[in-house]
Formats: sequence, C-alpha cells, structure tokens
Amino acid sequence: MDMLFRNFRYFIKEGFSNLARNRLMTVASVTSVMAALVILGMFLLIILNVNHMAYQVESQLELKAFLKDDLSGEQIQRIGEEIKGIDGVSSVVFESKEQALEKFKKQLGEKSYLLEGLEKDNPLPQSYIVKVKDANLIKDIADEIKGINGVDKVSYGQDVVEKLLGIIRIIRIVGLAIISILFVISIVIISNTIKLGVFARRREINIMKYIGATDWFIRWPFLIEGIVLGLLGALLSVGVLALMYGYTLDYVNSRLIVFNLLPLSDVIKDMALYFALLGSLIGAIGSGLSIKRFLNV
Amino acid sequence: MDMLFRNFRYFIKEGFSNLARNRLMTVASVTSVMAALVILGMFLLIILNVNHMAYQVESQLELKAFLKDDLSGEQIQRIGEEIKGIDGVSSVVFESKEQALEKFKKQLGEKSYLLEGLEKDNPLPQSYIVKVKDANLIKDIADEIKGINGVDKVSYGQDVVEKLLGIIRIIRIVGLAIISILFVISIVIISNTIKLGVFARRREINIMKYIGATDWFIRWPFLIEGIVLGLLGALLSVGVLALMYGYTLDYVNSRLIVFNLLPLSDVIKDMALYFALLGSLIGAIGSGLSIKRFLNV
Amino acid sequence: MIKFINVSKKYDKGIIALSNINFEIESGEFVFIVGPSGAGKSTLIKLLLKEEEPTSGTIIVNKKDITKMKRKEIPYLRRSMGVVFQDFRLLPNKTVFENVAFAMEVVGAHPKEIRRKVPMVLSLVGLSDKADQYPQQLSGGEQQRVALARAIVNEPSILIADEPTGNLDPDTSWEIVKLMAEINKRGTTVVMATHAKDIVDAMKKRVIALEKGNIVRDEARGVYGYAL
Amino acid sequence: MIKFINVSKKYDKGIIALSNINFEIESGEFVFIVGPSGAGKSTLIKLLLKEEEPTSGTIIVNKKDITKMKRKEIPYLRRSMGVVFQDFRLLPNKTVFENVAFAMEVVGAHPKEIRRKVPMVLSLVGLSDKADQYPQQLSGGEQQRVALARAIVNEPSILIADEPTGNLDPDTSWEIVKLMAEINKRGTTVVMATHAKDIVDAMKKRVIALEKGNIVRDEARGVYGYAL
Ligand SMILES: Nc1ncnc2c1ncn2[C@@H]1O[C@H](COP(=O)(O)OP(=O)(O)OP(=O)(O)O)[C@@H](O)[C@H]1O
Ligand SMILES: Nc1ncnc2c1ncn2[C@@H]1O[C@H](COP(=O)(O)OP(=O)(O)OP(=O)(O)O)[C@@H](O)[C@H]1O
Ligand SMILES: [Mg+2]
Ligand SMILES: [Mg+2]
Repeated sequence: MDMLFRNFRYFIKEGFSNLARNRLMTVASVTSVMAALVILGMFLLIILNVNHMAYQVESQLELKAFLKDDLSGEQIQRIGEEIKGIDGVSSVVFESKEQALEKFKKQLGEKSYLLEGLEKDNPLPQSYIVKVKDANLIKDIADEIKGINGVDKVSYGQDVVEKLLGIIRIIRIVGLAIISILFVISIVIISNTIKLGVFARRREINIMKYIGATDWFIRWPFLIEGIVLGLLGALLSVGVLALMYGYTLDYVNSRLIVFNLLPLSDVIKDMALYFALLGSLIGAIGSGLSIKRFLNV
Repeated sequence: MDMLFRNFRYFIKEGFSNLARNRLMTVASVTSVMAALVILGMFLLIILNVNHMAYQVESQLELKAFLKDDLSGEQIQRIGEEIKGIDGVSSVVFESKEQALEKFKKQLGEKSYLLEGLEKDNPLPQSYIVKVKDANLIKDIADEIKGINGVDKVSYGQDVVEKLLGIIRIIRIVGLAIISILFVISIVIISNTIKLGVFARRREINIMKYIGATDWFIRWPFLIEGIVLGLLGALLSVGVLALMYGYTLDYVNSRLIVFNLLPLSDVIKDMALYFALLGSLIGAIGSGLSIKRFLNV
Repeated sequence: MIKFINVSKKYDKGIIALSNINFEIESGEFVFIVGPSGAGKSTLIKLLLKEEEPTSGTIIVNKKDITKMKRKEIPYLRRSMGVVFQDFRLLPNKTVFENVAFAMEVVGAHPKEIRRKVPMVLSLVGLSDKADQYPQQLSGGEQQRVALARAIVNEPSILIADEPTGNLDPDTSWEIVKLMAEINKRGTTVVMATHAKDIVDAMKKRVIALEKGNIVRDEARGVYGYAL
Repeated sequence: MIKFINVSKKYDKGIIALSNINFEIESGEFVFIVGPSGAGKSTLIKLLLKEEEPTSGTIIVNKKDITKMKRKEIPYLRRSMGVVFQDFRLLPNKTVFENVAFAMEVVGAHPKEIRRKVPMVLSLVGLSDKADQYPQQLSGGEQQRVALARAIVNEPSILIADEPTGNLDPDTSWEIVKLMAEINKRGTTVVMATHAKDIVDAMKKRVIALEKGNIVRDEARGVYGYAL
C-alpha cells in the first residue's frame, strides 16, 4: 500500500517533468488537441443553437379549430374547455368572426379594399387557436379536436408544417452526422499527436524495459502525460470557444435577430466538463496504445 | 548542373525511403493531415452549397411593375422593351388583368369565393414581372422602372427581400469566418504533426550536420517528405470527401428537396487541386520550419 | 547460477552469433568473456537478459529456465541482474542522479533509501560532482561509470558488464575493475565481457573465450589470449 | 595545419574542460591525445569541429581562424576532416553501406564513385559482409569500424579519431591503428584520442597528455604515461 502510493507520487512527478523537459513536443501536442476540440466545439455550439431555434419554431406552431356558426356562448366555452383538456395542448385562444376578418384584411394589405362591405355579412368562421407542446403531436391533436361536437374543421397548414418538421428533422440528422464525423476525426488527430510524441521517445521506453521496469511502471507516467496533454488542450479549447461564442453573442444580440441564441453559461459549463473528460480519455488511451509496441522488448 | 541533378535524385530517393522506414510516423502524419483536411473540406462543401442555394434564392427574386389601366397594346409593348433595356434585368414577362385575378384566386385557396363576381369589373392591374441578374441591384432597377411613362407602381416585397438579402449576407459572413478558422486550425494541426515527426528524428539531423552536410542538403529530403505527407493526406481527404459528398447527393436527390446541390464533379476537381497545393505547402513549410532548430549544431 | 545448455543464436540473413554454447557459472564466480569483435559476447549477454531469444537451447538463471519464462516475469529477471550495457543506455532526459535513482525507483525503493544510496554509488565511481548533469554533458568515460553505478546500486546477485572499461583510461579502468572485484568478494557473481588484455591477464580469473560464436577456451585462471 | 592559441572552454556550472591550451600540429603528423577520463580530449575535438565554441582563444585549421568562421562555412570545415566520434554517431535508419555512402553524398560524389569506394573502405575495416545491416544489428566493435570507414572514405586531409579502438579486441585494434598509420604515411594528418596504452607506447609518435583541462606533457616520441 505504502509502495503503491509512493509509486503513484513518482508517476505523477515523472509525467509532469516529462512534459516540462519535452517542451517542443508538449506545445505541439497541446495546440493540436486544442485545435481539434475547437472545431468540435464550434460545431457543437452551432448545432445546439440550430436545435434550439428549431425548438423555438416548433413551439410557435399552432392549429386552428373552426367552429360552426350557430353555437351559443356556453357551447363555445365548453368546446374551449374540452380542447384545453386534451393531452399536449399548451394554450387555447378564441378568435371571433370579427377578429378573423380584421386579421384577413391585414394579411391582404393594399388589396384589403376587396373585402369592403363584408362586415355586415361576415363569411369567416369563428375559431380556437391552439398551441401544442410538441410539434410532432400536432396531427394527433388535430384529429382529436375534429371529433368534438360543434367543431366544423381543423386546419394547421398541413403542408407547411409537415415540410417544416421534415426540414428540422433533416437538419438534426445532418447535425448529428457532422458532429459524429468531427468526433471521430478529433479522436484520430489527438491520438495521432500523442502517438508521435511517444514515438519520439521510443528508445527511452526500451531502455526502461531493459533495466527491469514493468510495463505499468513505464506506462503510468505516459498515461498521466497523455491525460495532462488532453486536459490542457481541452481546457484551452473551451477557453477559446467561450471567447468566440461570447463575441458571437454580442454580435448577434446587437443586430436583434429573430431567434435568440443559447446563453454562454448554459453551454460552456457542460462543454468544459465533457471536453475535459474526452481530452483526458483520448490522451490516456492514445498514449496507452501507442506505447505498447515499444514495451515489447 | 550535373551535381545539382544528382543531388536532387538523392533528395527524392531519401525523402521517400524515410517515409517507408518510419512507417508508424508516416501513417500517423498522413491520417492527421487527412483528418484536418476532411473537416476543412466538409465545411467548404457545406458553405459552397449554402452559397449556391442563396444564389438560387436570389435569382428567383422578382419585382412587379404595375401598369396604368388605360394603355394601348403598343404602349404596353414599348414599356416592356424599355424595361428589358435596363442594365441587370434578365427577364420580363407580361401579366394581364385576367391572369392576375386567376393567380390571386389561387393564392386565397378555399377563401377564393370572396372574389366571385369580380371578373366583370376586375380591379387588379396589369403588370410586368421582372427578374434581375443580381439581387442587390433590385432596388436600383425598381427605381428606374418607376420613372418609365405608363408605370403606375413598382413592388418587390421590399421588407421580405431586404430581410432575405440580410440573412443571406450573414450566412455568407459566418461561412467565411468558419472557413477561415478551420483553415488556420488545419494549418496548426498539420504543421504540428510534421513538427512532431521531425522532433522524433532530431538526433539524426544533428549527426548529419556533424558529418559536414549543409543545411539544404539535410533540409531537402525533409521538405520532400513533408510535401509527400501533405500531398498524400490531401488526396486521401479528397477521396473521403468525394465519397461522403456522393452519398449526401444520393440521399438528398432521392428526397427531392427544393434546392439542388452542386454536382460532385464541379466541386471535387477544384478541391483536389487546392487541397493538394495546401497540403504540400504546409507540409513543406512545416518541416522546413521545425527542422531549423535542430540544424543549429 | 547461470547455465547455458546447447544454446545457439542465429540472426536474420543466416548470421550465426552463437553456436551450441555450453557452460555453467557458479554463484560467486568472477568470469571474463573475451573474444574478437563480433565473436558473440554481447549476444550472450542479451540472451541472459531476454533482450534476444535463443534460436535453440536452454538458459538457466537462478534455477529457472528463462527461455520458458512468461512475459510478465521478464522485468524481475532483469532486476536480479545489474547490467552495464556496451552502449550505456542512459536515459537522455534524466540527470546522472536520476538515471541511477531510476533503477531504484523501478524496484520500488523508498525515497529515503534512494537519497542515501545514489550519492554513495556515485562517489564509488568518482562522479559525485556530476550528479546534476545530463548524459550528453558527460565524457565517454563518465557515461560508462554512470552505467556501472546504475548496475550496482540495487546490489544485484549477478553483475554483468559488457566492455565496462572501453572508454576509460588504464588508471580508472583498474579502479573500476577493483571495485567489481570487491563487489564480487561480497558474494555477487560477476560476468564481464572485455577486450582489456592487461586486466584479464593480471586478475587471473576464469576466462571464457569466444570466437565466431564458439567457445574456444574456458580456463579457471586464464589469460586474455596468445595474440599481441 | 592545426593550431590552438590560448584556448579555454568552460561549460555550464563552471566546469572547466580546457584551460589555456596551446599547441600546434603540422601537416602530416600523427598525434596521440591521452589523459584520464574527463580530461578534455573529446572537448578538444569538439572545438576543432565547431561542435562547441571555445570560451576564449583562437583555433586555426588549415590557416583559417575557425572561431571567426561564418555559419555557412562550418559544413566545409567538417568535410575537411574525417572524424570517428566516441559515440559513433551512425544514422540508425541507414545500413552500414548507406552510412558510409552518406558521407560521400554530402560532398556530392558521383554515384559511380560511391559504388566503387564504399565497398573498398568496408573491406579495409573488415566489414564487407555487414554492408546491408543496420547499426543496431552490429556489435560494438563493428559499429566503431563503420564510423572509421565513414571517416576515411572521403580521404580527408585530417583524420580525427576519438577512442577508435575502445570497443575492439587487441588484434583488431592493432589492425585499425596500422591502417591509420598507413593513411598517415600517405600524407594525412592524424589526431587520435585514446586510452590504449599498449598502442601509444608501441607507436612512438607524438603524445599530448591532458589532465583536468591542462596539457601536462607534449612529447615528440612519447609513451602513454607512467601509471600502470
Ligand atoms: N540484431 C542483429 N541482427 C543481425 N546480426 C546481429 C545482430 N546483433 C548482432 N549481430 C551480429 O552478431 C555477431 C555477434 O555480435 P555481438 O554483438 O555479440 O559481438 P561482440 O562479441 O559483442 O562484439 P564486440 O566486441 O565488437 O562488441 C556480429 O557479427 C553482429 O554483426
Ligand atoms: N555539454 C557539457 N556540459 C557540461 N559539461 C561537459 C559537457 N561536455 C563535457 N563536459 C565535461 O567536461 C569535461 C571534459 O569532457 P571530455 O568529454 O572532453 O572528456 P574526455 O577527455 O573526452 O574524457 P573520456 O576519456 O572519458 O571520453 C568532463 O568533466 C565533462 O563532464
Ligand atoms: Mg559487444
Ligand atoms: Mg571523450
């Protein structure tokens, strides 16, 4: 036990002093790890935000339940409550015949003179405007509402909504694909970098073996080195990303774009954690694997 | 001259045999270069296509010149020719009052009954639909058309078009920023990789110097090595990208999405050329720079 | 202690470094291995350390057949021997002190013990004032003495030295050999490959002479040879 | 040909490797440099090659003050000397043949010339059958002879050898030294740092003896020393 602890102190000391003594290698490795993770992080941020936007779009989707003309106030009330009671409905707002006409006029804009005179005999129906919690439920909820007594028709811009949901789905798939590719590539780059660093010291590893060091005795400092390289690269990359993202937020917010981006603090903490884990893990595995062939003496 | 040529043959032989003898290093370096360039290329492709889409959107923008009601066929003809004569106009199509009403009805869809009876006294104006070559010219052209005798009003959905153009501009800026960042990162990764490879052979470089080799005599094989590493990585990355892009095209085309992507052959040839140049250049510069410190003995 | 039974070693391209070697070294012996350049002396030592595998034959060290040894046991075999390699094999990124200390760290020695023992052996080989230098800042002879210091610091039961005086002047060589004789007197088995005719002749110890991979002579109180 | 004027060399930490050295070697001389381990022999050679810079003093080689030499001229200085380094400095990724050929490629020799010359010098040092092996596949003595082959292949006007027989048996050592004497007879200046007492004593050539960085003896037909 005592010996184990002693060894561990030695491993840590050794790992760090190797980093200090091979400065050129350390700098090159750390910047490469950082570079790879900056790329990964950049696109993670983009995709998280696109996802966030898609969510915002989805949450703005609504469906319209047109009511029959000959309903009493009470019946209308009852229908509203019934709709509210459906699972997945988040809000229900009533639109009278007059409000509908007003809206339509606004939509037509300069051509609104075409609707003049319709006020007396308004042909537009009264309706409930329903928002749903999950865009994908919109079709099911529409069907359910259609079954309610007093509801004439349900419309939710089937074409547009379905197309939109399709596009969002594609964006998510593409995003996931890109992130997966970037993930693999980052691993390749980081582990290659570590490998080249180990390669540069192949003879030292041999010598240690000849003196009677066990595989693990040699491996530990390299693992620690790999972990530290990965960790340093990861933390630096998170720093760079935080800076870049901060500037982007400033820029975007100053232009008042329709969508609002995820706040810095929301994303960066998780990213720091996962990148630190990822960096040190690949670092450790990278050195562990690449040291192997040089231990066989 | 003879000696120069002889040396050059030696340099090339030497460069290649080093690659063969340090296989582990060669494989690691080539895959890292490849990985970095795959990322760069992937986003280059995405951004080229987004740009292409933006161009398609822009080219579909049109403006509408509403004509006064009381014009003779000759006058209408004359106005059409005048518009055609304006710089930047790519096509001009006439729309009669009847066509306009037909279109409007289609737009209203189920509410088209509102327009019934308007056929006899059609209030909609006749117009020319004008397409322009460059979306950014749309405002200037609109102003010019407005000055033509017989033109009542010009409309091009000012708000929407300007917003759209704004968004396209932002996408292009963001794309350029991302590509620039990726470009820098690729250079960092590639040159670090080459650096680590040179670092692994620092002692050999020293020994050559001690035997009386000139800096350039040592440098050339390393430069050639760097060039070959960069070139190999670049060509492999283009191969991977071509494969990936091919699959993407198949996928997208089978789903019949509104926009059409750039064809494979259009982009991959240029990319191969530029990546080959980029890879070999960074490879050469990377080895040239990192060998420097080891030559000082 | 050490026993070679019908040991042969062929390298690639049909190079026969050792052919059918048989000998036994008892515990506490002092043995010189001599022979011309390329005779197979270093190969013999590499076989002992399992740096190379014999093509055929059996090698026994401390009653164990090391040719049948598992990979995991090799480090412990190597620790049982202190070795001065012909090419020194010092770690370039470690100082003289650290190079010697490393051999102790490998066996899990206590830091206190390391701080006590390393300066001791460094002074034994006359390098106390070079403790903080790196190998490439040492003269050839100094590097060779660091290698010796590292070999003896763990007080191994077998000390193997491949040409431990090749870079040393006669005076220093003698001091080193006397040191090894001293260590031998305290019970350590010493095997020394060497070209130092004067030393071999004067020591009157057992001499195993190799030539082209064969043992041509094995004398209890031998001399270097008849040449020169 | 070679002249040291008040040359001193201090390393870091105040280590004085050479202090105020003065000597002159004429063209065609054969000079032994002797002295205990750490006396400064290799340092002296490193100064000649501009591997290290003197702390003070002037060094003249072939009538040129090399301490004032431009960086660009250094390769040509080094080519004018053939050097056997104490640590061999063979290129690990090149075969024996390629290692020797490299020295010729460096000076832009014709491939035909290389194919003719390299086998010749390899046979001279007795390594014809090892041409295709890599340094790590050679015995210590064989590596040393490759280093010598490389040093003489360009027929330099000065041959410098740092301990060229440290890994060689007496017979081979003598052959090597005779070869160097032969080369010397054909007009090449030879400077050899060595610990081989027998050889120095028998050759009766000029001996410069160093001790702790000082020249303690410079005799025209000297011996190794009085010790042993
Ligand atoms: N890895 C190898 N591959 C091929 N041949 C080798 C290898 N190692 C050694 N040899 C050859 O085996 C023979 C014996 O080599 P060894 O190193 O045992 O000689 P040695 O007796 O130690 O010589 P020296 O006194 O010069 O050190 C030599 O001819 C050498 O070239
Ligand atoms: N780069 C260096 N930095 C510091 N000290 C050095 C350096 N190189 C050599 N020395 C020291 O300078 C002194 C002379 O070294 P040098 O190599 O010249 O000795 P030498 O005469 O060749 O010895 P040997 O016979 O052992 O090879 C030694 O004490 C050595 O430790
Ligand atoms: Mg040997
Ligand atoms: Mg020396």
